[in-house]
Amino acid sequence: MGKILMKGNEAIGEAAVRAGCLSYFAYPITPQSEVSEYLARRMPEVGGVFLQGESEVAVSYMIFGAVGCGARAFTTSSSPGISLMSEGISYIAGAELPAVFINIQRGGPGLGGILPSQGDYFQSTKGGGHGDYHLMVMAPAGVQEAVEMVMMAFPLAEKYRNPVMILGDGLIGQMMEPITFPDHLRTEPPNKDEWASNGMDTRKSSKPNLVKSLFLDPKELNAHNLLLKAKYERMKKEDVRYEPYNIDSDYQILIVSYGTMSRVCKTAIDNMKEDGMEVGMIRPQTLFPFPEAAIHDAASKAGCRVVVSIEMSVGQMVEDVERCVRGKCPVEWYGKCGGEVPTPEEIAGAVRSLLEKNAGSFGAKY
Amino acid sequence: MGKILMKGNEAIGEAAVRAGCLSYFAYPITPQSEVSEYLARRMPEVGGVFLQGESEVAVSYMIFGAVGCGARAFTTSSSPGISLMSEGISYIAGAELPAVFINIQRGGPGLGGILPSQGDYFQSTKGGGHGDYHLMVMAPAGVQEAVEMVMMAFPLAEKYRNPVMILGDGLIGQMMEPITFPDHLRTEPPNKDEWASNGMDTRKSSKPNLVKSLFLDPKELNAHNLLLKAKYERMKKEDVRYEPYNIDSDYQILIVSYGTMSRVCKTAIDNMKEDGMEVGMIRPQTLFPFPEAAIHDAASKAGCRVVVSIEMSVGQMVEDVERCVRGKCPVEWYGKCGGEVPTPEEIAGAVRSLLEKNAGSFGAKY
Amino acid sequence: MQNEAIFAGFGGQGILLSGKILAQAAMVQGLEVAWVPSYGPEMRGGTAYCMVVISDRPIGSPIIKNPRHLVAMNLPSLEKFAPLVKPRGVVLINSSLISIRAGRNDVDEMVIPVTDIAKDLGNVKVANIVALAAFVARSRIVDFDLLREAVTGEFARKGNLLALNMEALDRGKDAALRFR
Amino acid sequence: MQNEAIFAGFGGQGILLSGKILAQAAMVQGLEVAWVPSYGPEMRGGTAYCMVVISDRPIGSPIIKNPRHLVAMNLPSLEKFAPLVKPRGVVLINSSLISIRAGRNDVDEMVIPVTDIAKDLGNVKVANIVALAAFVARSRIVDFDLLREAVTGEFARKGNLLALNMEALDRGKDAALRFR
Amino acid sequence: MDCMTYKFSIDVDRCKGCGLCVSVCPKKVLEISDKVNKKGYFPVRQAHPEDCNFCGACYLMCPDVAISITETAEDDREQE
Amino acid sequence: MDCMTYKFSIDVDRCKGCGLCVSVCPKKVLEISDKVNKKGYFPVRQAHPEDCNFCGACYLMCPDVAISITETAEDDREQE
Amino acid sequence: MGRIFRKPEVMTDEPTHYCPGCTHGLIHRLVAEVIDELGIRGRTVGIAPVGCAVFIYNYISVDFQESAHGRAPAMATGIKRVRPDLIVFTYQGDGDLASIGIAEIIHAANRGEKFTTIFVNNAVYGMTGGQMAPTTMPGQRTTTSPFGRKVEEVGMPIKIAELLSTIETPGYITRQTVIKPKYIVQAKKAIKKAFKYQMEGRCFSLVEVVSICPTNWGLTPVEAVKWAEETMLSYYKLGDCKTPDSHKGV
Amino acid sequence: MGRIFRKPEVMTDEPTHYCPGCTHGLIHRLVAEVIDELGIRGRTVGIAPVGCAVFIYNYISVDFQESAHGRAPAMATGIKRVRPDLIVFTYQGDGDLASIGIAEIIHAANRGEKFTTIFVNNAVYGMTGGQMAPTTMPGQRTTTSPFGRKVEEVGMPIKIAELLSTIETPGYITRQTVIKPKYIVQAKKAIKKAFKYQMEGRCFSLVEVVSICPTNWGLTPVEAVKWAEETMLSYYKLGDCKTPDSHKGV
Ligand SMILES: Cc1ncc(C[n+]2csc(CCOP(=O)(O)OP(=O)(O)O)c2C)c(N)n1
Ligand SMILES: Cc1ncc(C[n+]2csc(CCOP(=O)(O)OP(=O)(O)O)c2C)c(N)n1
Ligand code: SF4
Ligand code: SF4
Ligand code: SF4
Ligand code: SF4
Ligand code: SF4
Ligand code: SF4
Ligand SMILES: [Mg+2]
Ligand SMILES: [Mg+2]
Repeated sequence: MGKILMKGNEAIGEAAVRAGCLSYFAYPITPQSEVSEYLARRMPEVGGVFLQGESEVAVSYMIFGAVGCGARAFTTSSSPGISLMSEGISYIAGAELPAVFINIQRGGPGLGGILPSQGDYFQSTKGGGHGDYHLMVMAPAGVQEAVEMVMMAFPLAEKYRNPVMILGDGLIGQMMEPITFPDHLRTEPPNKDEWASNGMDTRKSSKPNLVKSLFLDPKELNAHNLLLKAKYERMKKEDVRYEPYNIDSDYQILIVSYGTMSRVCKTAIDNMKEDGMEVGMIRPQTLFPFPEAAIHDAASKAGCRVVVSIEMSVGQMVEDVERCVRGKCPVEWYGKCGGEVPTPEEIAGAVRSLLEKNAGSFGAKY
Repeated sequence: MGKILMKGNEAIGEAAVRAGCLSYFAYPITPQSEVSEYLARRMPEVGGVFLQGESEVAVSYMIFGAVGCGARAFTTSSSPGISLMSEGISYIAGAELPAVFINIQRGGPGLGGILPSQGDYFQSTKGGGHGDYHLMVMAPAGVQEAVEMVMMAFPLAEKYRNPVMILGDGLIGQMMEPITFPDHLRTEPPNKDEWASNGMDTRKSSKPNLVKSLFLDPKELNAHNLLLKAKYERMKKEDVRYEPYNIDSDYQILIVSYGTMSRVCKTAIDNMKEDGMEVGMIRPQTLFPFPEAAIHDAASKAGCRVVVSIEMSVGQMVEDVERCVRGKCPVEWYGKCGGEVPTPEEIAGAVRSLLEKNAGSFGAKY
Repeated sequence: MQNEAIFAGFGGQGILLSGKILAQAAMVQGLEVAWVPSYGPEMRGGTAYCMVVISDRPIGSPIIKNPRHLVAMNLPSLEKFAPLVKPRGVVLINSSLISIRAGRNDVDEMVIPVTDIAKDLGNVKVANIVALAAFVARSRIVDFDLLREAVTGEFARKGNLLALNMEALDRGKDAALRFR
Repeated sequence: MQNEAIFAGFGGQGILLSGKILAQAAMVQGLEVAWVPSYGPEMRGGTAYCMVVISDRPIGSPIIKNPRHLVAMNLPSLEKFAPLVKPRGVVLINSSLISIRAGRNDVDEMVIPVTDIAKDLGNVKVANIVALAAFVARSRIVDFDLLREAVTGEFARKGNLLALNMEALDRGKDAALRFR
Repeated sequence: MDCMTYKFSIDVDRCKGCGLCVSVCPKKVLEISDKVNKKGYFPVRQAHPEDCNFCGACYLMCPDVAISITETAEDDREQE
Repeated sequence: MDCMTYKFSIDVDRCKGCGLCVSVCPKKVLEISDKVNKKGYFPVRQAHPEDCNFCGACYLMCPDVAISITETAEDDREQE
Repeated sequence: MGRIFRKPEVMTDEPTHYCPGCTHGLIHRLVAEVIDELGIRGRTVGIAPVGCAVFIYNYISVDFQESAHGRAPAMATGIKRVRPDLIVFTYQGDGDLASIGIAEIIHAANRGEKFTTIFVNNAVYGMTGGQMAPTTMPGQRTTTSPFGRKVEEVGMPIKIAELLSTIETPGYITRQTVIKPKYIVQAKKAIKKAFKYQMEGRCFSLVEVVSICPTNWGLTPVEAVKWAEETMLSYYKLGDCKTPDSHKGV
Repeated sequence: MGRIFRKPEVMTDEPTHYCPGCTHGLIHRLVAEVIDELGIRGRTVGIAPVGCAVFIYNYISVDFQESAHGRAPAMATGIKRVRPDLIVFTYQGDGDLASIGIAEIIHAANRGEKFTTIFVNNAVYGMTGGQMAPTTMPGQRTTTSPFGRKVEEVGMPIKIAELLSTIETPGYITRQTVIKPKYIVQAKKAIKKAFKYQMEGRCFSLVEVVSICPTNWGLTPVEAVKWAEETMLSYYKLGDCKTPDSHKGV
């Protein structure tokens, strides 16, 4: 199949359909409304469901209901809309439902702006909602990767019976790039008859299925939380994804960056290389589970004097980077936000001045 | 003034009134509904406002409106209710409004349970809502401290024009303890006429006041975010609060614990001391700003072999602890959640086995 | 020295109030105190209980697995909590509603027909005060005069209830003194 | 080698489509490509623009401060973007609606009455294709035949519009070849 | 099965003694007993079973499905 | 001030040429001009000012407050 | 005279956690009877509310999803859209449906979602300890209206059935009660009708059931019935407000 | 014949960002005229919506708060409860008020909050690019109903004025339009009346204004006016639905 030029938001919609997800509920919000507009035409073609909900709050529970009865379902929104889904996401995680959420981030906080941003890192990786849960969070750096991640998201969500969040931004949603769709992966949620409330007729046993997150007995709730924790530990073992970039070089500085921001970093790294300066990068593709070991190892490499987390936010992922580096090097943040995107030149400048600032540092390699 | 015996939830209500906060909006939810029930009687006595909103979403914006026109206002809720306020909290932070939120946490995720828990650490410290913002988060360990923190919360919120969250739990809310109220601190939000939308008649200038979080121009939004960041940096300098416990002893293990959990830890530490075993503790009173330096220093102390974050959650604060310790010692988590609270004996057991496990460790003191 | 007491019974038996009055007395005596209720839906028609912790030092954990004393106002409460009481603790059994015993020989079991005494006084609702008085008289967990003061304080503004409760207090104390 | 072009003008001038067709042609030519629109409320009645990035290597940042080329369909666009264009880039000025010039002597300024040509063809809406053709003819950013193919592809299913747009393509190319 | 009649029964441990059945019985058959059940409630009992016409009002009104009225052959009756 | 009359004016750069005023003018006074304004719109103009009865329908209908009708003394008129 | 009355098959043996006299159990039984009679147990999915009836799934043995507070109609929408063949009902209290969840029920009704809602109006927040609900009666004391609901401050009680009946999309909206046997018979008929409309794929259906909460009203069950009859029934009029055949309400 | 017509004082000189012919600007002017005429500029607080009118504070020079999408009534409630002396109005679109924010407006109306809502019904989500709104007409094409609004799938358009008029709490609820001068005169009167009811502390007031969105309807402004008149006005009937004196709607 040849490449086609497609807008990120539309490619995301198409990817979901090709992943066998035929139910989509959403509420309009810039910069992701084109997903709805695309699927409003596309879903009827494939016998699927598109419904515009009355609010993001409602949408999160429409997803709950649909996934809870065994369907694949997903939604897309942007930052404020995701905040309104916080309660629903916590419920869905608590009830162990394999729903897929896509956040095409815009500038915040509050109404903020509508341009690309990475201000929702904390919200998506640390649980915007209440209680001990995590989403699996994937961050594409382009339209092709967005397509692939959407198509992976459903089976991954089902593998863990845990919601998956794809954290894009306005650029990923609005940009057109040439893409190819991976082979169709249509399957149904495995074993759904064991847990989904899809009617007792579906199964032999006369035991009703109950989809819930309530455990009034503290022992049970503690046990439930430990079960969830075990899933997250398993994710950390089996499904960490990241891309190393120029990591075999003799870098003195290591960049950690993801999504749109990491593309700009690549250009900056390439440019600096031409100028004779080596900079390594780890690009997390999963933000949860976070590539802890990879970053720790890359920071521990001899010669590395400083690690910088470059973000389209005033510094969120940097905390995870700091945590993983465990004192091996100083950890710094650089970035801009609210729709401002640092240019390759600015990044190069920041890298240079960080190296100067940390000239004395030699890391704490042991 | 003598001590009075008061239930946490009621004491919280009374403390707010005494702090000069005469507007309260809330929606019922266990285990904090007594705040409303108390203030439903108390507010009329002092000419204040109590209104039960139709939902937590609405309540967060009632608070927005009230604080936005220059009044002191606060709300209380519990975990799922706070999730529903995520969008509103992000807006309030974005619009720089000094609102006060109180979360009497219960077990999660989802509907979870109603017993005390600390599962909302991430949500409150990392921003449950979207965008780059932080709440100042204070965590009382008892009713008296809850009273004091409530009374500090209003001036602190106004100092920074930033929302403050008090993170309690069901035990703090439901327990009675003897309390004394600090002297009345009634003041009004300072300089509110400069920013509040309280009618142009209030001021000389003919410039209307506009309370908003929208900055469509990315340069402006970036600048706005840097301004917020500067406030958070200032909080880190000026308003970190923590209590060291048994920190002058020769401890081999350092506990970091807050709120209700830290009280149990104190008992455990006292018991272990009687058994001849020294354990140090840092109890963060502000979770944001986090006592980063204090923990780092305490972990760096000669002899300290391991740091353990003890939480009524499956491990959230432990990430901040890990970050601050910066590799000085191994960092571990211990805890229970969902209404289960580790006993002093269990803590002692955990401490012993962690020491054994990390017998070889000698930290990376440099 | 730290002491704890659990008060347990049906919702409506005034369990939470007994605990509160004890806590009040202890506070006035200059002790540290914490009162922790059971709360939430399980209260609905089921058993209610509260725990009072009294100490001469600041109280660490107010959540106690093994309390020193128990005041059991109904059968399920005795069954649930009796096994948890520390040795030598007082276990008050409301024999009006409980026909069995704690089944332990390392505790100070005190069997009193609390509800009947209250009925005798003309109001079954004061059973909680009868029990409280008996318990304090036996355990001496607080000074009895301060308990009296606390009961007075609680009912002072409730007019006619005061006298009745003071009578309940005396009858409870008597019963304790006369027990065994 | 990486090249970028900004297409800018009023909303409704078909700016986004010109960019998309160029991107399509470049993709078919085997190049890497990214098309980035302006979006959001500022589009409402104001100026719209899109950026097309074409490269023989994977494209890093698709957000470019200084693009190589500019196609300016109205005055505000020229004023906004002309100063950003890299030296030696093509700057197409739609002289039907713009009476000034870029004010730079280090760029390849091409002044064409694009809108008038379109009117001439009977439909002001094809001005975007006229401009696109002129721009590609001048800059050679993609193979002109592939551009033709892309235009064909875009309008193939839109019946009568196809012929008109093919004509616009030729007229644009002609205008570019005849310029200066 | 020739000779059908009805059997009235109360599940004493399901009954919460709310008294609603008592209040709706047209025949004043029911009353609250003074013996506590397992859950600590004083359940209802048929004080005048002979007056019962098996109208089912009590069943209808009972929030706890503690009452049932079933058909039974005469001879089954003894087995209960 | 003795001799009052009305002054009709159009703020050309506020006008977006929507044509709503044209459609409601009872006297067909207005038309869209063919000169672009600063914002790129073709603003409205009074093609037949002499027919205008200052009824204000155009003002009422204008979404952009581009039209105003003010009182003016005869002699003020020339100053415009 | 004389019929067979016994626990419906789809009801479990588990005793309910409700207070003595609470009509939730009674309404559960009616729903269960209807499920039995329509023979739809195997393809029914219930949505439990957040409210005293949160454990309804322990008593009615069909597949269930447990909702968040107020969001049951959105969940039911999600299910019915992807599985129109399932029979879906929500069971919601007045805090749940009329306060926090009013947007969801209005929009579900307006879209004509083909599920059935059992709406239990007991004029109070039962589960959380008797706070004021939008349906609380004027002057009624609750823990958050300790001096009685003041109409000047918080307005009049919301009449959900009437409100929903103004919606143009066809639907079946009715108000019933279960405080007396004669009403119970009617209520059951209405519930059955509501399920049937769903089974026929015709429309959204909602049965408001005026109920009692003796515990939070501070009354005995028998007193509570009396209060409901005297106070609530004169405000909350019984009967069908809207049927899919009549365009507008009665 | 002949009167003075000029930009109200409280309006700024800033040209609006609205599309040509968009009636938002016109409605702003009416509100501004009313503020001028009532002399309440110094104690008025507006609440801006999230919708095309998000920048209303650039055009009407009074204190403003900018709301989140749909939550203006909650914010207005917060203000009026703590500062009953301020005159508060919200300005909301149909996506904002009738979809995401329907709970907030219903409850504000039901509590009888003493503020004024200007509700601009243009049958579409303007700002986000023309998606379907709850008020979109049957068969109307929008970006999310590309084949026209299908009533069988998503129900009929919501009539907000009628819906709110069923509420028992007194209020002033009216529907107006601004698509012709004669209607504009009426609309302004209604807006003034709404503010006056607030100033007298009498009741909640809401003016629904049937409006046009030429851009997203894909029509010229003049065509849009025609479409609105023919299609919308026959469904959305003009006039007062409820006044605080009449208990129930007209
Ligand atoms: C988001 C959220 N807010 C509040 C609550 C607390 N809560 C649980 S049940 C309930 C009200 C129940 O009242 P109602 O719906 O009338 O049901 P009832 O108990 O009276 O049957 C509330 C407010 C919650 N669980 N979640
Ligand atoms: C929580 C949230 N959801 C969605 C949006 C995106 N959004 C902005 S305006 C709007 C709709 C505006 O439509 P309407 O209220 O009808 O106003 P109009 O633009 O038509 O005047 C939407 C959905 C948002 N800003 N916030
Ligand atoms: S069946 Fe009828 S007559 Fe018999 S006890 Fe019940 S209500 Fe009374
Ligand atoms: S109605 Fe039912 S629960 Fe109540 S007393 Fe009668 S049998 Fe018992
Ligand atoms: S004032 Fe009246 S007559 Fe004059 S241009 Fe305007 S609408 Fe026409
Ligand atoms: S109505 Fe106003 S904006 Fe429209 S054409 Fe007339 S003057 Fe211009
Ligand atoms: S609190 Fe009220 S609604 Fe809840 S179970 Fe008890 S009586 Fe029923
Ligand atoms: S999109 Fe519609 S509502 Fe928005 S400004 Fe344009 S015409 Fe007005
Ligand atoms: Mg209720
Ligand atoms: Mg609209």
